[in-house]
Amino acid sequence: MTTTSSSTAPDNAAPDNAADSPPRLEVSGLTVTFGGLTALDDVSFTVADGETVALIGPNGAGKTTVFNAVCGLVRTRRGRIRVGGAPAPSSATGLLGAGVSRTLQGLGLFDHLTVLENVLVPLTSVRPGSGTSADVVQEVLGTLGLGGLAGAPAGTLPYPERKRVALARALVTRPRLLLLDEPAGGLGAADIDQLAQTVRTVSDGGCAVLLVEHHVDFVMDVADRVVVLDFGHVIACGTPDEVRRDPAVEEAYLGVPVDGARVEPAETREQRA
Amino acid sequence: MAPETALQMASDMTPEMGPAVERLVFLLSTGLARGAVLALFALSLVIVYRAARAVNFAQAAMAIVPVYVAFAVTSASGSYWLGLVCALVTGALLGAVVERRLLRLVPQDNPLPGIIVAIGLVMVLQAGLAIAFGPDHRPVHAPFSQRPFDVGGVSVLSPYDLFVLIVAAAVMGGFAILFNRTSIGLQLRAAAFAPETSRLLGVRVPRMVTLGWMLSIATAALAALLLVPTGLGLDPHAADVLFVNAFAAAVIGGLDSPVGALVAGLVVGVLASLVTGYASAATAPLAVLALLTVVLLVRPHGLFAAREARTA
Amino acid sequence: MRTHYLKTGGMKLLLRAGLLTLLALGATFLLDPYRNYQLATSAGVFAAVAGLTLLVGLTGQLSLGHAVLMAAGGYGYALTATWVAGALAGAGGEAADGVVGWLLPLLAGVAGALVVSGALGLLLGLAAARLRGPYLAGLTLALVIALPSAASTIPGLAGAQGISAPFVPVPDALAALIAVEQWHAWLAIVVTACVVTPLVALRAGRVGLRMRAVHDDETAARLAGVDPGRVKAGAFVLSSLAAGLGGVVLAIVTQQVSPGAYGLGFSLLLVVAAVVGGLGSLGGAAIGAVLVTLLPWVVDQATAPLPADLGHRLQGNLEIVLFGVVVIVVTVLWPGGLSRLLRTKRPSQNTQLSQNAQLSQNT
Amino acid sequence: EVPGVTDDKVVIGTHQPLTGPAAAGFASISAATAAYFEYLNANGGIHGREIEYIVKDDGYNPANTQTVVRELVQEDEVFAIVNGLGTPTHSSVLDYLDQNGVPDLFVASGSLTWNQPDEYPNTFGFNADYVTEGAALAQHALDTDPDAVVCVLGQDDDFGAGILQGVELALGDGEVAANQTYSTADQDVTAQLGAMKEAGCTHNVLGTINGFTALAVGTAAQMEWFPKWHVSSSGADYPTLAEYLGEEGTPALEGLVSVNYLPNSPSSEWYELFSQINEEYNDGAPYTGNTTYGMSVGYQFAEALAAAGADPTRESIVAAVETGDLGGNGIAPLTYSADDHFGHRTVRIAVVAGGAQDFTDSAYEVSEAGATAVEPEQAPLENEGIPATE
Amino acid sequence: MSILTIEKLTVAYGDGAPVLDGLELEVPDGGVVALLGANGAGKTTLLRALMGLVPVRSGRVLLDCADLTRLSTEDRVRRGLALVPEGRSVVVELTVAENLRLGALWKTGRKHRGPARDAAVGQMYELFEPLARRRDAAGHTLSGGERQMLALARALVGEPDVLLLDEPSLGLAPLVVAQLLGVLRDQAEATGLTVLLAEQNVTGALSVADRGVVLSLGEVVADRPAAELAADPALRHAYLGF
Ligand SMILES: Nc1ncnc2c1ncn2[C@@H]1O[C@H](COP(=O)(O)OP(=O)(O)OP(=O)(O)O)[C@@H](O)[C@H]1O
Ligand SMILES: Nc1ncnc2c1ncn2[C@@H]1O[C@H](COP(=O)(O)OP(=O)(O)OP(=O)(O)O)[C@@H](O)[C@H]1O
Ligand SMILES: [Mg+2]
Ligand SMILES: [Mg+2]
Repeated sequence: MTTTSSSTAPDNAAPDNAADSPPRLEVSGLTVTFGGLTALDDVSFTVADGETVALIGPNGAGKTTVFNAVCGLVRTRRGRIRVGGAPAPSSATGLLGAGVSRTLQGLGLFDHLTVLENVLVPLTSVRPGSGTSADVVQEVLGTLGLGGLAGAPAGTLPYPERKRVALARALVTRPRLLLLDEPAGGLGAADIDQLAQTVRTVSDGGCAVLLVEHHVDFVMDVADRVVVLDFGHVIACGTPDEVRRDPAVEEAYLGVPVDGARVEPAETREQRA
Repeated sequence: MAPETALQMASDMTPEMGPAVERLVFLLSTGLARGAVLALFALSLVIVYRAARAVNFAQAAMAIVPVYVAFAVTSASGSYWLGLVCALVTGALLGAVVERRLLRLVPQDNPLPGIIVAIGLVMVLQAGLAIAFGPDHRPVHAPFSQRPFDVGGVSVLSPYDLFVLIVAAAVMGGFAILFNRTSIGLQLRAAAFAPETSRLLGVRVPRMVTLGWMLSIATAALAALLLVPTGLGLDPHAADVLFVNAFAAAVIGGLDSPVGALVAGLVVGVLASLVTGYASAATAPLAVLALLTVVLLVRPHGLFAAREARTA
Repeated sequence: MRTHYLKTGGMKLLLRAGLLTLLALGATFLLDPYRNYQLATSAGVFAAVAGLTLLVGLTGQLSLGHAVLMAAGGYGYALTATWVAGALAGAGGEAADGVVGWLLPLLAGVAGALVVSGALGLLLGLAAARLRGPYLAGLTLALVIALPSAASTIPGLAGAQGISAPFVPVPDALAALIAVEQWHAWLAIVVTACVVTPLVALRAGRVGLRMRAVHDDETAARLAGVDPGRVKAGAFVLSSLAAGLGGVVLAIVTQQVSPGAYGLGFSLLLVVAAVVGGLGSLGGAAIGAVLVTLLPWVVDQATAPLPADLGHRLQGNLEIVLFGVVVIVVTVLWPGGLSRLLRTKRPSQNTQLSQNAQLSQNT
Repeated sequence: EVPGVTDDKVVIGTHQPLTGPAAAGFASISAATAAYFEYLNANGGIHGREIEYIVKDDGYNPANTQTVVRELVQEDEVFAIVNGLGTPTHSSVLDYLDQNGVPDLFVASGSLTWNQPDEYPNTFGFNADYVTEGAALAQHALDTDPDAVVCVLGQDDDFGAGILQGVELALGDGEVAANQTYSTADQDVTAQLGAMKEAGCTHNVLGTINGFTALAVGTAAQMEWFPKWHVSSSGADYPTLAEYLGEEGTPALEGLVSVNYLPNSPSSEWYELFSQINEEYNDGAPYTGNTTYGMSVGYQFAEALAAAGADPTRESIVAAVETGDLGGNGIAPLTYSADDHFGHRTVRIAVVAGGAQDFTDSAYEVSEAGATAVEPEQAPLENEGIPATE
Repeated sequence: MSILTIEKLTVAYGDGAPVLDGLELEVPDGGVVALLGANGAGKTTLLRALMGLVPVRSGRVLLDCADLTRLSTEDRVRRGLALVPEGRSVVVELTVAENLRLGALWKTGRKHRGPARDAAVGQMYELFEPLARRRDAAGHTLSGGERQMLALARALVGEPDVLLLDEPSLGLAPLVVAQLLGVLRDQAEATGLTVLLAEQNVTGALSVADRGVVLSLGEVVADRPAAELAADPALRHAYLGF
């Protein structure tokens, strides 16, 4: 996305002076339980403006649950979540108003609405952070290569396009905090490259990005920092390189040392252990 | 409520507890017997909901057709039991025919067309019956005495009520086993929840849906057959109120829950009986509405439904 | 600014609505009194079906209780209008005569209807916000069944017999020109136009988009800043108001409100009208409304010559059988509703919107 | 130019429940009326005019009533509406008929609504009103047993309310030991009868339609409870009740007391004539109280039409009824007048004995003061049931 | 010998242009075949057509030389074909245990009843440890990855001859992907199971596959041993875009 100076709000803090202002997202001591299951246990981390943080971890570790907690979709047991220094609003409009946008792990598109209508829905309750609705919509659709598809019902598009519609819907409000749940899932190499490019542009515009992803190369490519969850605990936190070398992470999540192929039959791993 | 009723209620309560308690026992026991029929009909709605994710608004009309068959067979042969068997068979056949020949033609992605077709079916069946048999009530007699037993001066259930309770309990038990213990039960449920996935697992989905309809209509016919002797007799509308109350009961219980249908059916039956007895007949539908509202506000998916589904 | 894309061309819509209304008013001159009566009833039913079709088609909430909401409007109208008319008559003199004599009660009655049906709709809407499909259907079904009980329990509603609504006479200025049936048809058309026009605007605008978004995916809608509960409850209130005004029309035309007229059968017919016309389509609602009000009569006419040999039984029942068959056949053959059949060629909503988008970009 | 009247025909209409739940009790009335008119037409009609009777089904739904009555008046241009059936249904067209000056003759319900000559000058009731029936039934209970504990089971509408009002008129306020209601939607009166039994009722006055009379009597019998039943004319037709109760249940009807104002007794000459007409013109449909009722309505209308003159107008037929000269075929002379739009103020007690229902010699006339015993005066059958025209 | 033969298969949605156009493919008995191709190449369409879930315009599908073309989906399953569809095809209203039980239901012989079935299910819990923990949880509470595991386990319980997998690695942690592909490999080797594996995750798929088949524009454009495809950058670049 080509964010020109005219459409970028001046108050968007640059990454380097983030330390002065409160972090865009601050999660501290977050605990979430479902019946007897503790999905998150005392999870703390922050995301600063202009920073891209990846949340990774095994399946069922609680990554999506973190998102759900930030968006007020699940009740938190303990802990607090602050967005831009203020407690995270729990109402639907409040979240968007506070500059929080999110994509869903599934597609979560309005299949029977057109692409244009899909991106217009958030604009029925908030105005974009900067620029007029019409400009922002045109720009977002254009940069994501959806310009020609505005009138097509979202449900009929090929998968990569639908993924991009979901992203467009999150970007159209010009969020200050963007939560992406597996944005690269199911995409081919070319599309993933394009996605990485988009994420970097958004982040360069000063937006804080928190993303959940299992595509490790993509994560290592775009993330400034990585937080690793396992069984609801933060087991590691640091730069991509640090995390990648962390034996605990390797044990719980990656399953292989740093080198080439991410995928390896189970018995090889056992032999090594 | 007329002042007399209040007066009479007061006079019932005050001087001695005897008649008041007797009355309560009596109302409870008739409520229970009516509730059993309600529960059975509610169960039939649950079965079709489980099998096809649909509420069948034609259930009353479809249930009454087999009862006419039973009526005809019983008058011709003199045997109540032969009529009962014929009703069950007709119910199952009717369920199969309606599902295969009619509902299958209707788009499934949206429940509404099915509902509309059901409404059309109600019109066709009920008016058709009225043309064939006339609008009059056909008296139907119970196979057992309806004279209540006298237990210590208090009249409680009649042999017929007991028969109804036993039949209802047996059918409920049968379905409990079918649903929870057998593979057919699991297939029935899976076919309804996720037809395509079920087909990929080798479940013969169309067959399951048809089977569900057959079981459902047969059960509904049984309930209607048990009800008719306690009312005015057989007419094309004889099961209408039963359907409405049973639907309320099924919703209260949680549409997917046979146990819910049982409990809620009994509760609605007893509630209606108590309200009719202590207040007035006109208040009973209001009481059912109130109960339904309260339950749904507290538990939007009924008393015995699974917890709210995870959405994100 | 922010609703840039969602502008519906207010002026254009108003013009079109005005034109259609005038056309309908003009058409009443071509009809005899009984046809005008049928037109007026259809208009009342249309108002209610329009609200229902939006509710079901756009938010996916199935209400089987819209007859009760119509009745609520009817009772609200009749009680308020009667009370105001009584007060005017009490005040005596000129106040009770002339235009004021009927217009004031009429307007007060409409306000009363909006309050009563809106309040009931809000209560239902709050429940509807929490309930899904069949559970909502169950609740609304129980509501319809409880209407007669409510009418006999709530003081002032006069039980099964119902209450009468004040007669709205033809104004003196028009008395020479038109009959009372035509006058009532006019009132019906005007009220219905006042219901349907805003619905058209809402449907094409922000509100409609939010409703459709909630229908498609509630969680996604929430994340897009749309509170599903509020949208659902709001949709219910809207559609209740429309139904309430439909009830007003019927009360004006028939001067009567009684629970028997708003039973389950009628409630289901409203749903039939909405579906047969095509869910979500207001044109379809009009077709459906005319269909359910006229079809019984058409069938009755068609079968009138029969009964002599086929006997009494057939007379009342045959038309019901035929109606049922028609309903089934239409649903099976044209699941999208009749309105879909009529407009295969017209540009769809979607392309219109994207054209809108193009236009507003240029401005 | 009188609507519905031509040289050889008078067209009249009615609204009746031919379909829906109420059809069970009432669909046979209009068939009987139509049969009587056929008989009349076959015998030359009235003043040389045949009567064409258009029956419209309203399914007992007021909304439908409004539609079909407008259709009758505006499309079919009927001369009058005759015997429109049902209180809620007919109430809904009362204003309309009044505003259009359509004679609204002999409404099929006992609601006092029809007796408002000032408000609705063209509307006349047919039935004895429910208050009259209730008062007579209760008075008879007191007259036969001074220690009677009288209770009421009534339909939850104006029917039940009227009967209750009549019973209170006869007994005095607050003397009703138990008052229970039922709703036609719920075919189970066990709870109500349980309450009445507990209240120690000895005489139950029923404001019930036939089906619910049978249900009440049957349910009580199942409880081993055999009180005295005093039943309104609308729900006391012996053949119908016997049909409902079946062979085992019928004995419980022994001693059932009811009132009637029409010659619904096999010993009556009218009954005999109506049976013949029923055989000949009604395909031999089963003869019930509805047959007597429907044919009596036909006769009474024919009489009114005859009295309206050789060139009847809507005004002249209303005037003819108000003269009070109509004889009718009831158990007492008709009482229509300009101030009273009800014709049957006297009802006669009938009792079921030995499996047959027949009139006794006691009859009651009811006024605001209460019910007083009078002598019945059956209107005689003349001229084969064809009203004479001068 | 090939267990699955696809002859001149043409599939289209509605009246549109064919998505698969005269596709020919032989899948050898036993072993893993990776089905590769860009988004929209028609992988999902092919797998669904094999199961009879999308209507075929022309062509034939043979399983063990028997023509499947006229059989319903259920009957194809009963012949030994199984598909784990794209997206998490868990019956969300049923519990994990019920879902697993469902996978083996259609097998009615004594060998598959009672204890045998329980044993098969138990084996799956061993293979997929997270499922064992969530045994009685309703399907809708599972995380995305847990659902994917369940779908796979459920297909394996049915002991199919040919298993069709549509992007099984979607949404799974790398460790689990490795484990899962390892399981497939093992099963193929141990039981003679044939796996047709449609994947975006090319590296992963090729690392366990014996052969790689590349689809493009509805046709097979390459059908080579997996090692060859993985090792040859020119091939990779030409067909797979990296
Ligand atoms: N609403 C809920 N009810 C019950 N259990 C839940 C609910 N939501 C999540 N869980 C459980 O909490 C745990 C964490 O789930 P979550 O979806 O956050 O995992 P995740 O890290 O996103 O996994 P994945 O990478 O597979 O998507 C899982 O075991 C899941 O089954
Ligand atoms: N239901 C459908 N209706 C119309 N076209 C469809 C449908 N499903 C798929 N298509 C089209 O068919 C083509 C092949 O789609 P398919 O899903 O088979 O590709 P794929 O190889 O599985 O892609 P991916 O890697 O994204 O899963 C695409 O162009 C797609 O748009
Ligand atoms: Mg997740
Ligand atoms: Mg695919």
